[in-house]
Amino acid sequence: GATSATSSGDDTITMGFSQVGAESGWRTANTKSVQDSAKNAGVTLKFSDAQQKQENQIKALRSFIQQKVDIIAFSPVVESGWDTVLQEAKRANIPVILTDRAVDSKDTTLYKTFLGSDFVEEGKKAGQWLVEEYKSSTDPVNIVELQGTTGSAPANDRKAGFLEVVGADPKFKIIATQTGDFTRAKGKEVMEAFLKSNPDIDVLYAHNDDMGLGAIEAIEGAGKVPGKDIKIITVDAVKDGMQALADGKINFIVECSPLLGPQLMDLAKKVLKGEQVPPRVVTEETTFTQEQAKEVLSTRQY
Amino acid sequence: MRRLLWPLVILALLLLVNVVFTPNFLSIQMRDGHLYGSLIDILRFGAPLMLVSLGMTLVIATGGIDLSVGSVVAISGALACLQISQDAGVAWAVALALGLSVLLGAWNGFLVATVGIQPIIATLILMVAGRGLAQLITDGQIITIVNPAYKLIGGGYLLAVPFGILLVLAVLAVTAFLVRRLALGLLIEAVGGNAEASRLAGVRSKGIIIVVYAFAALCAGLAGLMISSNVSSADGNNAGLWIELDAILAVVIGGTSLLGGRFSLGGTILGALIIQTLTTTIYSIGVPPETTLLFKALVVTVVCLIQSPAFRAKVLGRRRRPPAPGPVPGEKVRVSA
Amino acid sequence: MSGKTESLTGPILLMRGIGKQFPGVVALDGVDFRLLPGEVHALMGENGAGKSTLIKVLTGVYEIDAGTIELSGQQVAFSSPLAAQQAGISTVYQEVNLCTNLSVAENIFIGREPRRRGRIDWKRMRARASELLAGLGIDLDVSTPLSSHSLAVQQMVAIARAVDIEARVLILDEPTSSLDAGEVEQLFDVMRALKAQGIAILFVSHFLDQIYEIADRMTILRNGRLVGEYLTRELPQVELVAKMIGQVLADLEKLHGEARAFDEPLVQAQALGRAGAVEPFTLTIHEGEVVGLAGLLGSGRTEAARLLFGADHATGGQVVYGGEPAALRSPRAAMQRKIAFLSEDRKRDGLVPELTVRENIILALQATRGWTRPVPREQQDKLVAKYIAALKISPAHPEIPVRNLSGGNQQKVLLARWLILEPRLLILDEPTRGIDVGAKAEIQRLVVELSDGGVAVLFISAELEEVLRLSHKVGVLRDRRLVAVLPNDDELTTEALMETIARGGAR
Amino acid sequence: MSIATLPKATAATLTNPRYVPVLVTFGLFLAMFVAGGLRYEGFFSGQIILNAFIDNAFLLVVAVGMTFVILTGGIDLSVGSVVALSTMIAASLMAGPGWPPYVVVPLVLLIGATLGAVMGFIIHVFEIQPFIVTLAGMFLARGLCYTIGTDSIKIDDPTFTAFAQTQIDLFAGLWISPSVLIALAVVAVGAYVLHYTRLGRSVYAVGGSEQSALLMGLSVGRTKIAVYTISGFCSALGGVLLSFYMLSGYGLHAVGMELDAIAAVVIGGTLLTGGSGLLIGTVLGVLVLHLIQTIISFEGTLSSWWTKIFIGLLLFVFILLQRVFSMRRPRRSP
Ligand SMILES: Nc1ncnc2c1ncn2[C@@H]1O[C@H](COP(=O)(O)OP(=O)(O)OP(=O)(O)O)[C@@H](O)[C@H]1O
Ligand SMILES: Nc1ncnc2c1ncn2[C@@H]1O[C@H](COP(=O)(O)OP(=O)(O)OP(=O)(O)O)[C@@H](O)[C@H]1O
Ligand SMILES: [Mg+2]
Ligand SMILES: [Mg+2]
Repeated sequence: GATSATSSGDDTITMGFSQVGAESGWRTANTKSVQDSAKNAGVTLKFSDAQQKQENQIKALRSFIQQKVDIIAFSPVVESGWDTVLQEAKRANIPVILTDRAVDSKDTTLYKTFLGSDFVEEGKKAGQWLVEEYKSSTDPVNIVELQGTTGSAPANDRKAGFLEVVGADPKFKIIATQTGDFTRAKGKEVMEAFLKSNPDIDVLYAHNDDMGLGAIEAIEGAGKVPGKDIKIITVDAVKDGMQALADGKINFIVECSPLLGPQLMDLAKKVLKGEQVPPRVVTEETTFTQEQAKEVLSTRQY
Repeated sequence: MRRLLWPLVILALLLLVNVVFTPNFLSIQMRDGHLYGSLIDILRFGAPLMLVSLGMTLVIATGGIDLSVGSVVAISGALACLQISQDAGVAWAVALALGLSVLLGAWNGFLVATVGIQPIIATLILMVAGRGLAQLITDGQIITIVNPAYKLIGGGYLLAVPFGILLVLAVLAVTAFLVRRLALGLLIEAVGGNAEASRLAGVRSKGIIIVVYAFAALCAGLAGLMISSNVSSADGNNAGLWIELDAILAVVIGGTSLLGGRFSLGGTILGALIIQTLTTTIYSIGVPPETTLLFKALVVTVVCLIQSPAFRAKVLGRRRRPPAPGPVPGEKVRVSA
Repeated sequence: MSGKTESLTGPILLMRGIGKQFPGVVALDGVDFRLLPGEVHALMGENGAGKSTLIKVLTGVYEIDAGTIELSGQQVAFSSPLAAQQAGISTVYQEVNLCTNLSVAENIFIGREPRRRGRIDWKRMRARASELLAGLGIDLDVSTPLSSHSLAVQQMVAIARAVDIEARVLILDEPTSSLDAGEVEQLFDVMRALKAQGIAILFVSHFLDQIYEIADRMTILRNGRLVGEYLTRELPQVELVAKMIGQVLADLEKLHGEARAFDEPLVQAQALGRAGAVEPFTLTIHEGEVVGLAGLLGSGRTEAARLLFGADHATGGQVVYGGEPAALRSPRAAMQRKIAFLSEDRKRDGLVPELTVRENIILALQATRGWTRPVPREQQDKLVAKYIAALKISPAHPEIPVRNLSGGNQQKVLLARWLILEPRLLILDEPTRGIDVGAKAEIQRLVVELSDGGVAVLFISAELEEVLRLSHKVGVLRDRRLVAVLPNDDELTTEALMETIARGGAR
Repeated sequence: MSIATLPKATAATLTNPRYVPVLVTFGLFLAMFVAGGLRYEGFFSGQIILNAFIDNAFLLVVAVGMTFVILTGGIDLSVGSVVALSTMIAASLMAGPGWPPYVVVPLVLLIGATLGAVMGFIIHVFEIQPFIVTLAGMFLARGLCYTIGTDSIKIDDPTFTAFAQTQIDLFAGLWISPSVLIALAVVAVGAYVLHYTRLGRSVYAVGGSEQSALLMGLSVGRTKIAVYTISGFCSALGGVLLSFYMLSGYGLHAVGMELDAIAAVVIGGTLLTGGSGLLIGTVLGVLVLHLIQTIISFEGTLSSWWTKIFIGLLLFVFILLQRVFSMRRPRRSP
């Protein structure tokens, strides 16, 4: 545990936090959570928005080092390419916490801990529900997939995890897959096209709630009943998604919680006090069926 | 219109590809009392792009460019949905959103015409800041609304026809009236063709440029309403992202030069349709997401090659004529006295 | 056959059966042309006869549709002006085709800059450019951008560039259209020197006097067809004109403007000036009066005219219009007071090349009405048809892009643009630039007609005869200062005027 | 005009209208830097300036290529994608078959230059607007990235990483990366080419008036193909520098970098219509963009949206002042 080489001798902690961007509601909820809990925990937060660019994040980290913050936290845009700047941080004795996503550096001393979700796991959970749902049927199951932004980590991993599970059984067939850029509008547009070119769709797997919500509109427009004629699985569990789940329009949601703030502040304090922290803290995430959704709907924060 | 021939050919080719993959692609049915089918989808989803491209056409005709339309799309949708979510009337929300759009457009025009900033930078400012403004309005979240009246704009039907299509037709008619019946078109083309000559001919180019940017923003604002109404929600982060690129592409495919001057509204509409058809084609023939861009690159290249008279002349036949044989030997050069 | 100048070596350039079509226009039809070493050969013809096109097909700007071109006995087909240049043909095209964003020196040397150890030797380039221009009687800072110089200077720069290129054939397409007598003489000196070195020179001009001064031989085109080739000294001027326009031109009647008294001052410039452009000047123009402006190249005539039109902001003084001070903040403000301005540089300040002839003609009229009140189409067609006929614009088709017109016809289109406004003060800056003899007489007659109808005209021309023929009084500028305003009485001859210009004071 | 002649700048050059925009830009940049220094603790350090170069070496190189293109009146939208493609090719060749960097890097540069040359060829020979051709190029390069792979690929070639992590210490604890030297070298070579070679001058001529340049006997085609080749090469080199910076190849690298590069060029006083502008202006443009970012990250309290609004605002203020201070324009140029 390093004590920070801080210039500010006072006891308030200054944290530099580099966020990926504000590309989705999920992300902004994540930002808000970090900002709010920093305030509650009395941590001075230096916030920087990288607008989805890794180079901006690296620049932000550099500038945090320059500003001699006590601790750095960031959600890496991608896994690779952090070694150089993390080494600089290490040289400057500034501890680093990763949130939301890990980096693939061999040198694990470059960061103290990683706090976040596991996108592959999320994809697997979605797949497992599907396998469970259709375990008694022998008919082929036609699946269409709405992917996230091409090349983005959640899209890659949620796709891979899902495929790993359903790929084991040949009756599951992914008949169409296309990117919906994580947005409702694209989700609707792509689904409309899917519906026209593929008459028999049994299941829709969307990499986030928003695309699923857009697709629901398309399905309704085509005169089908979402949740019945076409089963829908999504990831995230934002409020609108949970509402749709409770209304029976979505069948299953894998939670991916953006509310990392409080945990992050705790970890930061521990790290700065020199306490031992586990190398990996996975956020507590669950899955929701329609019944569960109805129960928890009123208590959801975002 | 000879100029529209090649874009039309390309559009037809794209549709043909679809028919090969999806035989009933061209069929249009009545479902739940409204028209239903892939062609309708193309028009419906292409509507916002057509609107934005119409405005962009006029801006480009003046020799400018507007990068901020995407942000205006987001702002307009966000503001309208915010108002509606706070129980404001739909008419008021729409008016407010469009009013703000026009204001933002006029601001662009002011920077270009009066302050004299290069259009790309002037509108880049609003492109960046406007996206922030949209997120500020939505607080970075997606505002979901339930409002049948608002839903009509982008997702509803009037007399079985998607309302968005009617809206585009109306805007197209108004634009065509302004530029071809009234003299706006001539003055725009004059400013874009030779700004100094137009000034010396007494054209009030500043006013025209401001009007044109305001009009482009109005179109973008309308498109923003359409997009948000279609999915009953406002997404300040993503609505209209990169639409400026598609719009410029549509204008260029439609045969309008980025250098300004002559423009073609019909060409632009065709250009937008080509882009939307291409998008739909990608979805329906199952191009994998990883190769989508390669496919797009291919089509765009083919489109611009086919459109280029130089290409048609040099490659698709009509080779250079061999030099004609000389005059009959012995014939003297005429030298009269 | 008369072949005194026929050299033994035969023609350096031989074009046979040249044909060139543009959509809807046959620009050249079976034209033969030859050029001998050491001669100055004039290419003559009306506006739109095909002179520039012949030059352009020769130098690889356009491809030919039919015919052959031989250079020194070898058949050639240039793919670009560069290729022609490399084969020893140096050309000044009709409109000034230079890069105004570059410096004067660079415009002369670009593509063949003097280099030292692989890098451009800027110092030597500037020195040589200054030298070259000095040889043409021009003295200016060659490192300034070309855009800061008047059209006439630009034309001299283009000439300097062309004559400096090592060439066997020099082509000059209307190089003198905006030059005044002094510059023309300088140019002719250079041409004579080159001729003496055996260089063949192709020269195009609508000034017959110049042709008879410099050309040994001429080829006449009409409507894209060859009329014939003649020795200059064997073809009287009247006959030349007859061959060019296909009919005998009625003798130019004396249009001489007389100094006379006018009662109604229409426009008064009072100590009007602009720092760095024109010194404050005072000038009164009455209704129905034609005021000529004379001066050397760069003397500030254009600048003065622009101030009267509000094209530039004056830094001092005022314009009084119809007895009341008028703030001419923009051309538009001037146009509202019925002032019209035909600019000298049609390419930069006049034409909108993509637009059609009709659109270019009605542009100013439409601009005064604003975009909400379109000129009704029938009215447009009527007006346009009227002026196409009156000015003999050819091809007489209103719906072709104006860029496809020949230079002289473009000039007529611009004139039409201003005439339909029915101005009360018409400022004409080099209105006859590039206009053929027939049309020039037409335009001069027009000016007289207008003035008889009470229109005031400010007439600027490099051709002093023309100024004298039309003006009631003549303002003389020198070094950007109005040095004299002379009544056009019997004592005012071109010589007297020239002397005033040179001396820079009143008689 | 070029870096090389700048030290010799005399009073006469300072008042030359050609240099006014650049000088104004430089003045404003300094003013902004001082303002930042007064406002934020730790801002006023030499390393901040050096970081501007370290963090933007790749953008600088890309912007140099873009300057060439814009000077001819063209535009190159493909640069960002070509950068990404270069990182991707480099990373996949080093990670997969384990090719050594001294083979991979030249190969990447060659690919970039070829791509550029092909686009330039199409633009010139088929007379198609650069916007649309380079847009197709942009789709193509990005698409190729995804066909290579959608995940980010780590680069762990020892030579490559060693070079990437080299720090060249200057004095007083200041340091730069080798990429900075490469970028500065590119700027210097670019400035030399623009100012002292025929190619450079015909770039300006073509931008001033393509038609005139043609009639003056310049080889317009060669010039146009050359600038797109240069831009392609610079993008590839930018990609290599970016892989030094990131030590990874990724299809989503450098998204929207074309806009940054264009913005930098135009902020630096180059006219988008072509024919006028200086490379040193582009350097300033890159620095200004970086400074805006740095100020925002030092401010550190802005939410994502206020960040964007602030960037827009700072950009606006900067452009406005730049306009106001370099108002003295030649009379007749519209
Ligand atoms: N690019 C073009 N496209 C179509 N028509 C053209 C083009 N260039 C010239 N023409 C036509 O060809 C004919 C000959 O034009 P050209 O410019 O050779 O005339 P010119 O003899 O040089 O006349 P001027 O004395 O007015 O310069 C004209 O009728 C003109 O309209
Ligand atoms: N933008 C400018 N900046 C600086 N000087 C200029 C500019 N434009 C013109 N000048 C100079 O102003 C002087 C007057 O030019 P003007 O065009 O009025 O001359 P002119 O009398 O019309 O002669 P001509 O047209 O025959 O050259 C010239 O020396 C010219 O070089
Ligand atoms: Mg001509
Ligand atoms: Mg003049």
